Amino acid sequence: MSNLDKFREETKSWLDKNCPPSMRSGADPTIPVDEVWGGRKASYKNPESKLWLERMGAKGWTMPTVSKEYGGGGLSKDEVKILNEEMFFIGAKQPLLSFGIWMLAPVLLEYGTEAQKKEHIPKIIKGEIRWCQGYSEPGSGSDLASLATKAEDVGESFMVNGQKVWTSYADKADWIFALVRTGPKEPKHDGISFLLIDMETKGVSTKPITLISGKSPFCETFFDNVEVPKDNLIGELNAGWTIAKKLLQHERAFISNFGLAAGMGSKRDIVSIAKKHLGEDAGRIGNNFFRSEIASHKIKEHAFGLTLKRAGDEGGKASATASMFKLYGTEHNKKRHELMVAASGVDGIAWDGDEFDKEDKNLTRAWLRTKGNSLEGGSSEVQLNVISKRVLGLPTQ
Amino acid sequence: MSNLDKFREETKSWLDKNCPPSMRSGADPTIPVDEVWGGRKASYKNPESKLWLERMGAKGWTMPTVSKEYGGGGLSKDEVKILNEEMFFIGAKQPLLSFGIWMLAPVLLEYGTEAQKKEHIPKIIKGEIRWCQGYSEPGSGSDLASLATKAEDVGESFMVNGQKVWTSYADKADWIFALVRTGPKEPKHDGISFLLIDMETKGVSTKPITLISGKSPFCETFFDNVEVPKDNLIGELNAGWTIAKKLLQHERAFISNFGLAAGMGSKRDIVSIAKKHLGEDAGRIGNNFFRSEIASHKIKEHAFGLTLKRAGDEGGKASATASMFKLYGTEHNKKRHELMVAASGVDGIAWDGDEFDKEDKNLTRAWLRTKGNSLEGGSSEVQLNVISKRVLGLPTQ
Amino acid sequence: MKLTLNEEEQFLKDTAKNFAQERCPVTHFRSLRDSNDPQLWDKAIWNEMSKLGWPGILIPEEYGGSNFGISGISVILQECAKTLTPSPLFATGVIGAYSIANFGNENQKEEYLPKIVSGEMTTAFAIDESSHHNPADTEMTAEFKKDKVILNGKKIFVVDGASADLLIVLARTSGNKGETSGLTLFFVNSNSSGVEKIKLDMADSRNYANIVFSDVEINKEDILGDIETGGETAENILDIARIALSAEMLGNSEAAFETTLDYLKQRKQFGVLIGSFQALQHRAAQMFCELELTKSSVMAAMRAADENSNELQRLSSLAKTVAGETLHLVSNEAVQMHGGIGVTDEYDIGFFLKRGRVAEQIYGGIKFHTERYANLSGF
Amino acid sequence: MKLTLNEEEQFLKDTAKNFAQERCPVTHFRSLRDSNDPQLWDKAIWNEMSKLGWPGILIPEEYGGSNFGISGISVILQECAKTLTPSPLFATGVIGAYSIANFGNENQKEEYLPKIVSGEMTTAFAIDESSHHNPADTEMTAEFKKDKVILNGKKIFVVDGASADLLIVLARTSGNKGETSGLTLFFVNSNSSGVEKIKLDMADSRNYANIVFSDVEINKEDILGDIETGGETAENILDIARIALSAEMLGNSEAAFETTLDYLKQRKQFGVLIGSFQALQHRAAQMFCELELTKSSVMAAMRAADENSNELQRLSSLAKTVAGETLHLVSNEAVQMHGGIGVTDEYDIGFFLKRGRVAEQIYGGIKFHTERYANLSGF
Repeated sequence: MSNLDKFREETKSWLDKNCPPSMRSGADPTIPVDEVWGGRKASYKNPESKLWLERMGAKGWTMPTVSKEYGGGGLSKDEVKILNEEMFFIGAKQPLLSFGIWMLAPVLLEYGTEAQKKEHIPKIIKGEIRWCQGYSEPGSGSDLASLATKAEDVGESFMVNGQKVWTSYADKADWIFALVRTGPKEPKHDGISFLLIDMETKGVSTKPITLISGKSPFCETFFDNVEVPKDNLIGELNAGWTIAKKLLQHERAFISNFGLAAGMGSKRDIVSIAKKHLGEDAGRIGNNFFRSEIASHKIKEHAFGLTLKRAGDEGGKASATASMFKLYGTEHNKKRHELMVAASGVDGIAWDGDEFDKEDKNLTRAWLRTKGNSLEGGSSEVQLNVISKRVLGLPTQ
Repeated sequence: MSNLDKFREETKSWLDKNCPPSMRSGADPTIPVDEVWGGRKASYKNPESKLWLERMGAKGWTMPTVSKEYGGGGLSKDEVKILNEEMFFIGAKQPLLSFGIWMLAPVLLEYGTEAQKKEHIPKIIKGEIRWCQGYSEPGSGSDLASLATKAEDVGESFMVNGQKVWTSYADKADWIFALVRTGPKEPKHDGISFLLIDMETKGVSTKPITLISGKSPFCETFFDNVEVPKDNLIGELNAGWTIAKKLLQHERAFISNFGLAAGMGSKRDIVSIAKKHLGEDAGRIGNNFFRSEIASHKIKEHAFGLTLKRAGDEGGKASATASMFKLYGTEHNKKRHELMVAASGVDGIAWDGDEFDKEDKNLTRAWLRTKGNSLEGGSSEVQLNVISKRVLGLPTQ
Repeated sequence: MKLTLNEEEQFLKDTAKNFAQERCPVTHFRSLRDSNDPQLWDKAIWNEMSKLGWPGILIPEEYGGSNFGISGISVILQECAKTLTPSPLFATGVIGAYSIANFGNENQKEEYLPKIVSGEMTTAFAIDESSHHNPADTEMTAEFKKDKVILNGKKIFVVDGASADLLIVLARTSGNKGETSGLTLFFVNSNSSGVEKIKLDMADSRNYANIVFSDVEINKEDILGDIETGGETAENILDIARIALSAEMLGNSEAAFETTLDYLKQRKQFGVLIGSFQALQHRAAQMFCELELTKSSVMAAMRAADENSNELQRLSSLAKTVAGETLHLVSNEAVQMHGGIGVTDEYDIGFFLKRGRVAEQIYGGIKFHTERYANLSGF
Repeated sequence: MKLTLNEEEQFLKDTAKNFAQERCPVTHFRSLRDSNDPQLWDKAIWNEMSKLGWPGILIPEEYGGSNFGISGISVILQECAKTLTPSPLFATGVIGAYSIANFGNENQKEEYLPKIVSGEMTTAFAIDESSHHNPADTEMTAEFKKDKVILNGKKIFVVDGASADLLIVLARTSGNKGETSGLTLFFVNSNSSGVEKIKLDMADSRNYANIVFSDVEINKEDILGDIETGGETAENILDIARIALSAEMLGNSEAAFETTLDYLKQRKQFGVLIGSFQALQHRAAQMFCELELTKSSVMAAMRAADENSNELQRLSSLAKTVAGETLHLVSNEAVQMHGGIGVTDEYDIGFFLKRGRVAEQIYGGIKFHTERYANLSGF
């Protein structure tokens, strides 16, 4: 038996023993489902969620490729493939959602000191510490590099003052990884550093942001004379922009996928919504003016879906393609929601109360939420700039 | 009887005697109709066209408000109103189409010397000299002030070298009024002069421009060491840009009206074209996908028409409004023609030959001709710039 | 038909502008929304409006009104819409006043009009029964029994229905769903036994209700207009309402656009004002043009209403379509151009997005009116 | 279904690109147009294409072809379209070759296919009878008389019909106009007595004809495919043709876009390159995205054709719609961004505008295919 066959057998048997029944597909639907983000403040409706995280965390299988010295699984690529397959076969849930895993750990592995890796990565893998990200500021949206949150050198530590916005789940996170200004404002990209801050430090506070669609995971995070040990600086002083760019690419791809998932894979189908609210005529949408517009839109979305497939078949190209997908994924999503709302008539603009179906009310919120798609993770205008400059090579003035 | 009543009676009786039958509405349709532009090269299919021009020219009524010393009618505003009314009542044709009347004469009246006025205006009024305009050049489209046609001071005269484009009817005109560079290139607006040039001067030549829609009145006009007397300079040397701006406003309004006339008042009605080619279903356009798009377009055009009416009722506003009308008039016209072509199917893209109706073939040409609407007289982009800067007060970078 | 405001109308507009900006800035709407006020409008503000004579604009002088016409009330609503001023003026001062003044009999006029003028009575128009506007689809029944009429059915999405005192209700006196004939309009006191008002919570936080009628008994005299031809009467009232609503939507668009223009002139990115980016400039210029078209469409429709033009129906559908499309464009662009803060509840700009889509649904959306325009135009 | 070109297809594409750019730049098309050539394509060029094996791409090896599939011929047409290369390849190498190879009987294959491969015979597909594509509207009749078939009727807008040797004609053998059944396909020699070809002069200067059939007598054996179900056969042939045509239209769009991009990078106004204006940049970026969507749509449709997917019909309509809309957008923007010279006949860019709108009409326009897509998708 080859090593891989052996690994598969061991993995299968370990999962069989250790993956709790409610963490598999086909679980009893009355058992509550947790969205597991870990951290000090975590609470669980289903104790098996916690158990599953602990077991997977102990094996390092939440980040299976990371080496064992940092608490990872230490698996080879082939082994990871097998692990994923075996988890897929029993319908095992992902044990942990985490910005630490998606964003911070890769940065630490590339730019962190040995001490920093040993300190933070194991806790990320075990889900003991929940991280959030601090980039955007009230004055710096698309122009992220103009950020103003200041970290002053006060001897042993940095003194941080300023404000971050759009920090998702900051109110539930234990630590934040943030971009701060440690150097001069001009040239502005050169004075930025990447800093880790414990949210329990004195002077850190958060406030949730309500969106036009209602509650959101976003927060404002305030730093008022927050003392941060110098050991928490990642990479060189004033060289944080390099890290930031990597992270932004990551984030853009992430939001783009998210937007697409929200759209393409959504259970909300414009055709069935139109048929429900406008009636049917021999199997066709019962209003020709809507039908005509919906048909045009469906064709665009189909073409877009084929373009995603083509990009996959081509093996994934440069960030240029990412810009196009971000742009069209979010703009199509907005357009589709406008059409669904209009086709739903009065039901499409319902907000609350018993007079409306839950799905109709959800549609209203979803429609409003889509308006943020073309702003977060690089606005549509930024994507158009990227395409025209980097892909088409059009000149700057 | 008041003076005005008397004037009306005299005018009525003069018209009665002097306006030839074929120059009135209800004329015998077998008599050929001339488009009368006058000039040395004019020829007439109908001798009454010539007669009518001569009679009206002799009275100065082709420019009735201009004073008699320059060959005009010397009429008051109230008298002109009466003249127009009486002409309207008998359906009298305009005796003369003329860039001289529309553009040059007003400039001469404002900027010309007494000698220049006496020399040129009477001939314009009588239709003896046909004028064309020379502004654009191959290298200077939207950026007119970058023009390069040079007029060098060679003592008694200017020596003109260069090329003009889009000179309408230059091949039929006797004289051209042109913008030429007499001063330095920078600051470029300061070195431009306004010059009158006899087309029969040695070194002047013209070449008609064929458009994508086929033949056109546009020409290229070439100047090869053309000697122009200094007396032909209008206004101050190097101060031609002021005149140019006035003329451009004039031209913009003119083309805008022209575009509108071509569109709004056109006999080509999208609804009847759609019904002809797509059939009818209970009085409705027989294809719902076309019907839906045509309805949206008709609504936009209706709203635009009401906006024209409102601007009229408001007494006509600044050039800002002119920019909007130019922009929408031409863009709507383009859109309408695209719709008409698509609704006509194969017939909408016919070029020539007996297999197609004349009106279908004309539509194809008209559709292609509309593509120039959003370029000539200030492109759509220029109009958008004007609106955003001058109307909305948005900042420049 | 002259497409400019006359002096009186300009005066009304200026007055309304001052009133809205000073007494009811958007903060007023926001605080009502946040307070969970069941009525979602403020009695004191309504009293002030009444003192200004606004509910009586469409009412003849003999009943205490000023008879300034649809144009008069429309410019007021347009200005109030710029700050999202909440009030029952639309349902009462437009629909109630117009319906009764034009179709009521002498008794009804004497009973109701003075109360509308004084502001002591508000009204609402109960028309729709399903999620897409279509009066012909009325199924609610009105059965004549001796001197009484018995109403049964459910009306939905009644504007200002949660607070109205007097309801004007379209019910079927004969025929079947889908037929425009066989309909009649009735007055129903909203406190009548058998009337259940269910306040709706819509995206734009305006006063709406679903209203259930269970064996509601009214008098035979409570018919508005003629029996059996209430469908036509309703259509005329609806056209007036649509025009006034288009004026409101125009006001919404104007305010969203102005706010956005201001933002473009203040906000810096990459060291320069974002209003200096040509791509945004061209989009702003396009919005300006669409707004100009909307102004003309609304103006023409107002004038057609006041002059009782035979173009009324077509111009009403034109105005509602153009106003709806412009508000779509402007509200979306406004949020996008504001960037991230545009989608936060803390900023006002999102209100215009919500109000826009809800207003679009009232008395027929863009597609409904586009098709109606085509039908009326003979193609 | 993999949406990338394989090695063979990439090779065909590269070959075609070189051939088109070097042998047939747009000047070649222009000179044919200006010479009033009745055929509008050049025999020598067609011979070279034949030597390259292009007419035989869809023909099995046993008849001398290479059997490289729809994808193979489509990428060739796409590249040729970039320079508007005139040739009978579309009507012969796509429609003729596919029809006969797939629906012909053994005799027909042996008779016709080698002649197509060698380039000595060209074909054309005579389908439409009115200005909007709709095969069911066929009125042309085919009457059986003893061993003969008598054809009467008029076909219009036959692509390459002015020069084709062999016509494939859809005629009604039973039923009435509007019915998809009762139709049969026939071979007709274009020199037969009673066949009158009227060359058409369309905006894009390509080879088209109206063809009148007056008591044209053919043999019973000249049926292509099955009798009475020729409507279905034609629909399948049409889908293949639409896909190849979409590839052509994609090539047209790509060329117009590239030419425009070059212009934006060279042309100065107000002292700067016009490609530096952000408003134009954003519009160019949008065109880029639409082109990407078109590439994917055409690619998917090609693949569906080669894999005989049950998505063929839907993807054919998708490709034709998307390619049509993109060509609309790109050709209009190209002319506008070129400024005044864009509307002169002297510049090539206007050719793409003309070709675009004519291609759009062939075998169904945007609205036709949008509706067909909806019908096929069940809504």
